[in-house]
Amino acid sequence: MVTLRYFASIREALGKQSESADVPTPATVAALLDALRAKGGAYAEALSTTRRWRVAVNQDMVGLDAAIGPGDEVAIFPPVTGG
Amino acid sequence: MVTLRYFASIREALGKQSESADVPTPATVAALLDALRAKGGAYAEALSTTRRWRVAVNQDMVGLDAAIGPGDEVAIFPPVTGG
Amino acid sequence: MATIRVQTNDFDLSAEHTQIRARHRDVGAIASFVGVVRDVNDGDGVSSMTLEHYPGMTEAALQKIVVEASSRWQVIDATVIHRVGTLLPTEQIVLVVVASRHRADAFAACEFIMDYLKTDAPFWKKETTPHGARWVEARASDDIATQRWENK
Amino acid sequence: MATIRVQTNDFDLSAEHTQIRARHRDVGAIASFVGVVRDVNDGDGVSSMTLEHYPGMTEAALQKIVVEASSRWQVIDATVIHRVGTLLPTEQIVLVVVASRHRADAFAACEFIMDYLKTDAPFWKKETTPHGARWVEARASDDIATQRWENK
Repeated sequence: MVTLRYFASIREALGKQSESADVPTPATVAALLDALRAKGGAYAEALSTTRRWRVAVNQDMVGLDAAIGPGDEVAIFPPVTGG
Repeated sequence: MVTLRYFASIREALGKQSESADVPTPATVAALLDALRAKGGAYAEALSTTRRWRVAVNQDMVGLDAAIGPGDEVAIFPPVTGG
Repeated sequence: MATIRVQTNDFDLSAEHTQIRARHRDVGAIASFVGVVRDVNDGDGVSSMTLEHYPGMTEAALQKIVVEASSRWQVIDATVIHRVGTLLPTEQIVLVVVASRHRADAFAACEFIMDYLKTDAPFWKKETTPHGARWVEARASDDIATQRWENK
Repeated sequence: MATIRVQTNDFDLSAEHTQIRARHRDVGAIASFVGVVRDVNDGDGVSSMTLEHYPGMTEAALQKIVVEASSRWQVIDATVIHRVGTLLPTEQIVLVVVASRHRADAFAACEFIMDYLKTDAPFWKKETTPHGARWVEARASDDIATQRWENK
């Protein structure tokens, strides 16, 4: 089980700010995203590879090949626009 | 006649902040400085060519070859140290 | 030494300066940056802006940027404050203050922190325009601003 | 648009910012610099500092520097305040505020104004140390800071 958190336009598109997901761990960020896209609908659309998004594992920005372990907090969000 | 103004360490060395000088004009800054140095004493010392000073004519920083006309305000001071 | 705050309240630049000056007698230079809500963006009028962040990660990301700046330049103290929630044009969004012995270090570290805040700190802006609300798109110019520090 | 003041009184950075933000709705970035009296200089303790200027020429020189900065970068508003008289360690000496649409212009113009203020504006500092009072010597590093803008 991992905790998924969504922010900004991705939170709005999915209609939720967090959820638990039963991903077989250890896995990679890429595998997790594939599993989410496979749910179709808003997931397939919001996480499409043609869009720009970022992933953080346990609040550290990571790449697609980063590992995910049990209990991890995985956040998915668009490129940041603060300041 | 020109008005001479002195600032900072040069004002202190000469013991005055301004004076009138009867310089034959038109002249150059270099000629004025030579005339002042010729007075000897504190003038020769404070305006020595081995020291660093700056000259402004009518409140504009100028070089040694700048012209001086009747009624001009000529200021002599050390390199600035504000900020 | 650094102060990092994410808050809905406004901030007072002079108060932050005064605290820094009271804490150190060797500070000679304080460079600051304040980001302000503009009434226009990408050609459309903006009537308000709402900022969202990722509590915990945002503060950690800002701290990391300040630590990196402090390793590159002489930094005596630094303060970063970023507001969240809804803001109106002319309101203050973000504050970065860097105190150093000399001005070149203060300026460079302050600009470095702002540049990385723009690309690395999880904040997102949604603005309200006459066409409705829209999420602000990340700018390529911000990535370029960050990249120039990589080559130094 | 620019505000130039030479004064003995202290200044309030927030008040200057607030005035600039109230005057313009297109300002997105405000970069500021505050110079502060340090309690040490060239290895000696400094108990106070006295600043002298050339009334008239000083204000004109500052104005000229701001005009030059405004011709190089997008500047919406700028404020330069320099104090004269006797100041103690941790007191504010000088303030430069530059407001622009975007941050790169605000930072560059603010640093440019400070660099030229150091070499072109007629102010002189005398500091009191345990060895007595002494006039501060101009620094070669300040001339170098100015010269780097000549090549841009």
